[in-house]
Amino acid sequence: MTHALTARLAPAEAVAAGRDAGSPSPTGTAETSNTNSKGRRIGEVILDVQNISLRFGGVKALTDISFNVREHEVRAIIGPNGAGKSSMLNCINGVYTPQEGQITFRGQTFKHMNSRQVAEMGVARTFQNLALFKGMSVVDNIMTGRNLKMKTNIFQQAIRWGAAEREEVAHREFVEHIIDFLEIQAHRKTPVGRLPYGLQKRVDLGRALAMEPQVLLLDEPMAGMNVEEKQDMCRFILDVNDEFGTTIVLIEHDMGVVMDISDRVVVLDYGKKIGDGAPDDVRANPDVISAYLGTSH
Amino acid sequence: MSNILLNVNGIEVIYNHVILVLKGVSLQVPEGQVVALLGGNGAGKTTTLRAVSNLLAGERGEVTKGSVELRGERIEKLSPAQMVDRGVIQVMEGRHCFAHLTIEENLMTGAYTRRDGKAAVEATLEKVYNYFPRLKTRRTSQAAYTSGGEQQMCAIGRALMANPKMVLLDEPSMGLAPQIVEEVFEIVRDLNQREKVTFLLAEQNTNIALRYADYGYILENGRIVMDGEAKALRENEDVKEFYLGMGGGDRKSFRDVKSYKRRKRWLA
Amino acid sequence: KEQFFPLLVYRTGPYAPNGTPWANGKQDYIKMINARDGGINGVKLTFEECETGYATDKGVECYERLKGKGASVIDPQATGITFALTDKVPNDKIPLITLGYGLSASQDGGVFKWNFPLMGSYWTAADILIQHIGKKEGGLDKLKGKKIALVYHDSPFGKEPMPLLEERSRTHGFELLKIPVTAPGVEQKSAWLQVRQQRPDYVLLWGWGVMNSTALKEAQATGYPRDKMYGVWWAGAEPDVKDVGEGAKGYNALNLNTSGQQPKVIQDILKFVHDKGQGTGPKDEVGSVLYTRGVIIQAMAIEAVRRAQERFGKGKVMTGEQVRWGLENLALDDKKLATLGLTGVIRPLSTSCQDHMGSTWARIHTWDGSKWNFSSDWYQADEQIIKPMVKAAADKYAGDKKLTRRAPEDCQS
Amino acid sequence: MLYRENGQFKTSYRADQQIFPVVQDKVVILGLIAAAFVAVPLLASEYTFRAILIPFLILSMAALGLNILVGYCGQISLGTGAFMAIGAYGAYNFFVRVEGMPLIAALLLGGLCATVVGVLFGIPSLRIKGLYLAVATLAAQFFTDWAFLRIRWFTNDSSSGSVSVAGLNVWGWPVESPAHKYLFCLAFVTLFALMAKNLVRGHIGREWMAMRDMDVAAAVIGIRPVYAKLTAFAVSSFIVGVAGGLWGFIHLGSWEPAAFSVDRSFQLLFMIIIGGLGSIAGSFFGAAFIVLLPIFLDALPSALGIPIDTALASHLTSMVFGALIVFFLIVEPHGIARLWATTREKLRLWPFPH
Amino acid sequence: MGFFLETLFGGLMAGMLYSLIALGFVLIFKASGVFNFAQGAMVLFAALAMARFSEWFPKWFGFDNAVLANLLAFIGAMAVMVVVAWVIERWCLSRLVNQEGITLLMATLGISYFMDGFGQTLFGSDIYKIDIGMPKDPIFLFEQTFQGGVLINAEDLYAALIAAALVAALSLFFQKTATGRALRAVADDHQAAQSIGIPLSRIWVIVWSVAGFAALVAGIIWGSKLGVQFSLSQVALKALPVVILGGLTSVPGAIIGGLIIGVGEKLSEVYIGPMLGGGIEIWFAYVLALVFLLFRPQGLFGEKIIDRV
Ligand SMILES: Nc1ncnc2c1ncn2[C@@H]1O[C@H](COP(=O)(O)OP(=O)(O)OP(=O)(O)O)[C@@H](O)[C@H]1O
Ligand SMILES: Nc1ncnc2c1ncn2[C@@H]1O[C@H](COP(=O)(O)OP(=O)(O)OP(=O)(O)O)[C@@H](O)[C@H]1O
Ligand SMILES: [Mg+2]
Ligand SMILES: [Mg+2]
Repeated sequence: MTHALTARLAPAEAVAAGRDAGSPSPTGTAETSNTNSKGRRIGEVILDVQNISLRFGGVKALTDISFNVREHEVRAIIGPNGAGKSSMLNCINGVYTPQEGQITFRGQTFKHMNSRQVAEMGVARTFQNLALFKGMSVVDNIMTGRNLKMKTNIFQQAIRWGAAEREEVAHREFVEHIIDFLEIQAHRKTPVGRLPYGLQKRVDLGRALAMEPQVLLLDEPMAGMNVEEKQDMCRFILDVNDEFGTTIVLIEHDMGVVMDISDRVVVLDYGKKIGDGAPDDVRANPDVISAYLGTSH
Repeated sequence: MSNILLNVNGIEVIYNHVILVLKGVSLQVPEGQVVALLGGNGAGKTTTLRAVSNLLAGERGEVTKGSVELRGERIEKLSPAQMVDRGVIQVMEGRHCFAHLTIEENLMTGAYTRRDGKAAVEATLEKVYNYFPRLKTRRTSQAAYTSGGEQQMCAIGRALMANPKMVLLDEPSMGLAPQIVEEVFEIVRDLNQREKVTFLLAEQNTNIALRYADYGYILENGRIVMDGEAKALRENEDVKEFYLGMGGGDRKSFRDVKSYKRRKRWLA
Repeated sequence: KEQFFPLLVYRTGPYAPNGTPWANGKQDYIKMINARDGGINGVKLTFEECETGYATDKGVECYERLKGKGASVIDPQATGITFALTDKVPNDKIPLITLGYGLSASQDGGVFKWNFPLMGSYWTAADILIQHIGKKEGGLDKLKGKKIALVYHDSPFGKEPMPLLEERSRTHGFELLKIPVTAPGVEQKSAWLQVRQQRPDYVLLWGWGVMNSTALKEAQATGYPRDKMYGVWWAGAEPDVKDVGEGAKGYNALNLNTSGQQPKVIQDILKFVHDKGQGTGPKDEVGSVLYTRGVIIQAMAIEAVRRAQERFGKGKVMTGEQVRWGLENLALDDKKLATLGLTGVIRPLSTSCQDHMGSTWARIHTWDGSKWNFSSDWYQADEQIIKPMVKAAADKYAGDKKLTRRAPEDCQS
Repeated sequence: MLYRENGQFKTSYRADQQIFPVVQDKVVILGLIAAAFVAVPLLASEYTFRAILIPFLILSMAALGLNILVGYCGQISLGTGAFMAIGAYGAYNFFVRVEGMPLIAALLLGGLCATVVGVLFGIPSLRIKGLYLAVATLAAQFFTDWAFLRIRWFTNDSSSGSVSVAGLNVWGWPVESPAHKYLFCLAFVTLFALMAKNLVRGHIGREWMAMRDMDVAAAVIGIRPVYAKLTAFAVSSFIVGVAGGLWGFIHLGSWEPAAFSVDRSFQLLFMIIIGGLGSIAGSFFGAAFIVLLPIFLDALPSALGIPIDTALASHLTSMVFGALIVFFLIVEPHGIARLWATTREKLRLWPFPH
Repeated sequence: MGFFLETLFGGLMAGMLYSLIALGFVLIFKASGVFNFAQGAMVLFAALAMARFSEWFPKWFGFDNAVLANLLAFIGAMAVMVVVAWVIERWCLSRLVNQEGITLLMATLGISYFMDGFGQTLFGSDIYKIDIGMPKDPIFLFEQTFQGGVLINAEDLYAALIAAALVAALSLFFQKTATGRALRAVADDHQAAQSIGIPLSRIWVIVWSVAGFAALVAGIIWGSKLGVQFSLSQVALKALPVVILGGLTSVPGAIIGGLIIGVGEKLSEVYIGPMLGGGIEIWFAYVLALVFLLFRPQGLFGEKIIDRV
């Protein structure tokens, strides 16, 4: 049985029209692999974080953190509030520059990166405190994710007729798939500021997906959702992971989710790494229990 | 039932003159109880709370029908500050800390309406720091530069600083680490039992909410579709399946949820 | 039958204190002519005010609006508006009266067919001031080596006198300092610091509105002697010195017209308008410097209509073209001035096709702490200097605009 | 029943991305444009052309340009007057110094001058934000005011510093009569509005809006702040510059720097805020409000035959104007364009209340 | 050297006068996040009230004592400014809670139009006089040291002292009191401030009244220098670079900014101006502010602009 997502993301015939103008075909849709979640092929290390330290004045947000992420895996970062999880993501995608340490991405090593380079290399992320473009509609928000791939120049766009329009339509097509996929069709034209919190989170994810990233960094994507919505969200994440082989780095406080869907977990506490390993190992780690999980889990 | 503190009576809320969000919501909050307001994204929980605390105006929303009564007094015309004077305070969704103020200053603004002297305020401050030791370590940081969870604690703590009679909590658990979530609800229980503070909480984490609440309302699409004692709700099959993720008895693994199932709509 | 006069005025904004008496004078004069004479040869006079706030774009809007109501002559009351309208009036065939302001080159009727800078331009003003200073020093040749500072409103209005002053400074060998004051002129400290640093022998004040009184206050605060300060005729009215009071004592300014309530025309206005309760402004301001200037400007416009009627038919409403002819053929000799009640208020004046100014006389008055007193005789601007400059500037304008000079037969019509 | 989109299904994304996806809108707008080109020139009086329509069109265009910068890219600017001035003086210099320079080319080159300076003054925006930037742009305003007043070369050595142009024509067609001037401006405005609309609904427009709404997030998805902000400055100053050229050449004919003073900058900012930030139509609404309302209010007393003192009338105008601004903001803080959109939404539902 | 000092002093004192107006901007911004473009109009309005009251009161109440007249006029004008604050809050701000900064800014522009018109309708648009007995003639210092001495404008000196006192008092108020803290909270987030019971209306009336007081003092000082008339509202433009240089949220910043701008513009005009043809001070002030901002985008003492994801 072909997966629902594959069916939905399969390029429609209309895409052909846009091929010449910056082909927006999703990576990996060619083969409709039937792999289920168990058979995912975890690959080589794609992202390697080495000895990162980050300070803000006197606050040590991160101290000498190292961990790696393998291709296609779902890597969770957990830890108590203020442990430095979000800061870690910010370092990876160039929002913060760590004082020490370096990051290796697909063989290239960086000390400083700017956000644009990171984005160009195929890293996308979502934000903990919704960073959507409030004044824009859902479609436009997601379309911004395609911007890196849109090539027509400003004059062509001013005229629009011709290349610019073809490009626009082709990418719109892609975005529509994401909209269908995230089930937010009804809100297409709504300004995102008006959406309830949970849907905004979905749009945030949609925008990141539109970048067709190789690595997707998710900062608490399921905060403020109920169980059912979390299930949906998990499904989205796993499907992206399965279908496109997108590597996922996930910060989440819901241990149920983390335990169920992640392959490996890093635990941070007060900016230090206190655990790293398979979910079950981490859960059994006494340091982690005392620092984070508490007794009730 | 004991005497009703808050009585929401068939309210309709419209945003921006055109967007009808609440379509006749009625609920009661008895004094000294914890009432949970449950429902999916966009159900209208936040809107309901805003209607009670009169924070709708800032969002260009208004209550067009129905009434809200606090101890029998109509309160639609009151300003949010007057509501706080009457002991009703809201913890807003999305934290809303004062970005440029330090954590401690944030907390102190919470005591703005207090008239019971410096010492009492200091005592409450200590109490809040006791609840959230994390805040104490970050007391001199500007709120904008603290982590999401720290801000959430700050927002809750700030509300507690006012020594409220009734707290409207909007998604208190959002962004908090599991043991802190637990703690927050312990605080709720603690205040409720010892200081008789009444709570109305909108929460997505149905599981924990129903564990701590006395009574629950389920909101769908701007309407109350079900209500009952928390215990009864926890046993209800539909609630179990759709809100507790335990269809057919056990909790399902998030990995194994296969299909995108459509949530049951009671009124669809 | 009604002759319509559009009145562009500014009773609000930064220049209101100066614009208001001016506008009152214009209005009262019209009312007086209607009340006393029943109009011009039986043609009733009507008017409508339009507030420009001294802003060019609003001025243009006013012009367009009032033009449609049958305007046949206009006084824009602002240099900027004059510039903008200069290009429009030839098409609309409406003459502009810019008495004592506007483009200096527009004195040349051969190029500026529709502009009438009656009684003086900034070039004649500057010329007369230099003549006067020369006389004080005991001859123009004594100006050699002296320093004269021009403290000016930083706008085309303030810059207009420069070519003439430069010309004069070359001839007489005095040093000309140019010190700009940013409009509207509320902050002049650095200008006056420069004055103090340079210690010029004289200061020429080319200001308007609040700039004048502020300049006088700053002069007082920096200790610059007021009696060495000479203002243009737009810097020599009551609003400029009133609230400086004693501090402005000794300050001199050019004067185009007398002030006070004695002249017959003012008496008539009081009698026929104010005494009937139809006056426009407060009664005690009637006859102030700018009020009287308003009266004269309106008198010129009305005399132009009267003159035109003499030629094109008495008792008829005159078109813009006809009024233009009237303005070009004004002959206000002493006798005529007497009938108008303007004896002693202004000098006689006569315009021609070539000369749209008609008279280049002015004198100096001095503030004694409570009122203006004349302190010199009448001067006439030096034709030798002005004429060639006007011609050159007009030719350049014609060249830019691709206009040709009016042919002699054009002057006959 | 006026606004029913029932039955209007979009079958392609192209159709969905049209400027006016709703048929009724399209018909109305095309009708308006046609009327503006055909009917208005036949009907309007000279006064309407010269005092109302032409200034309205030109200022709409300037507001449009400013809206790209402020409304779409979120960079508040109080230096619009400066860029208009640069456009006007730039065009003037090309026009009088280059023999046989066509009018349209001169105007566009003037716009280009404004673009260059605009980009230059846009550079600080990479560091300075919000109101700080807004006030800092006044540096551009006062500097150009000064430069055009002081540097003789810009004014072709005119002694008073005021400049004027004559003999305007387009390929031999004179642009002299009010109707011609109007059509000339209208053509410019229509074209620029269309192009602006295309830009803001293309990806460059989304980059601008992303910068406006949340610049850090924008950077994370790969938008370069430098490019986005500077293109906004460039496009905006170009349009504003051309509008400045039109204002000088077509509307005033002869001007001095005061025609582009800081008051003009403020006026344009009012227009877009009142009209609607981030809305092309809003620029037009705003210009209509700010240009027409005072004229209307000024004319009101005399039209009603109430004899009222000029000064009082203009004070009242100013009061009513101020009060109306506040009133409109209270009714709809996002401007008239949004008010219109809400009304339309209501119409769409009509006769049902929700 | 003497002249340099003179220019320097002149600049410092001009700067203090700017800070007096800048103060009004800062107060309101700090306390409500509104950039109050009506500050200039408020200065004019207050000065008009003061000038006319000091003229009217003796007539109405039949006394003849300049000091008393000024005193009563001052009280009267202050009362008027409180009413203005109340009306603004009632009819405008309270209906624009939680709107964006630019909307509020626009609203204040509307207010400024209204006040310009209303003030002049009520009080007239001529030039009026405020005479609080400020000395008009110059003082000369160091006459032995430098030839001609160093001239100081006595009026400015007094004005500068008054401004300094006012600023000191207000900065204390903001830093040290609970109300000060509440005001800053309101500026950060209207809605959250409401939610914890800070009564926005009362706060706003207070702040606008205080700003009205600052406007009144500025109006009196500037008015006695310039005469009270419409142009007074335009001195606000001179205060803008001061505000951003000092930082929109800093009361002491208004002073320091004022001093820097004052000195900078006077020195530049006097020493560089003549080379460039003069009249550079106005843009120089803005360029100076711009240059400072390039190094500190929030101004010298402003709160850091927060952007964080
Ligand atoms: N820009 C900054 N300036 C100063 N301190 C910062 C900054 N960013 C983060 N911090 C501090 O660094 C620490 C780590 O913050 P971070 O946001 O990474 O936590 P987190 O692990 O994501 O927590 P949470 O689960 O609550 O979101 C916090 O104590 C925070 O206050
Ligand atoms: N300011 C607003 N303007 C317009 N519509 C709004 C506004 N705020 C909320 N809505 C709409 O009201 C509906 C209910 O929103 P509300 O925020 O009350 O939901 P919620 O139950 O709190 O959801 P969540 O759990 O996601 O927070 C949503 O459909 C939303 O689109
Ligand atoms: Mg975080
Ligand atoms: Mg909610």
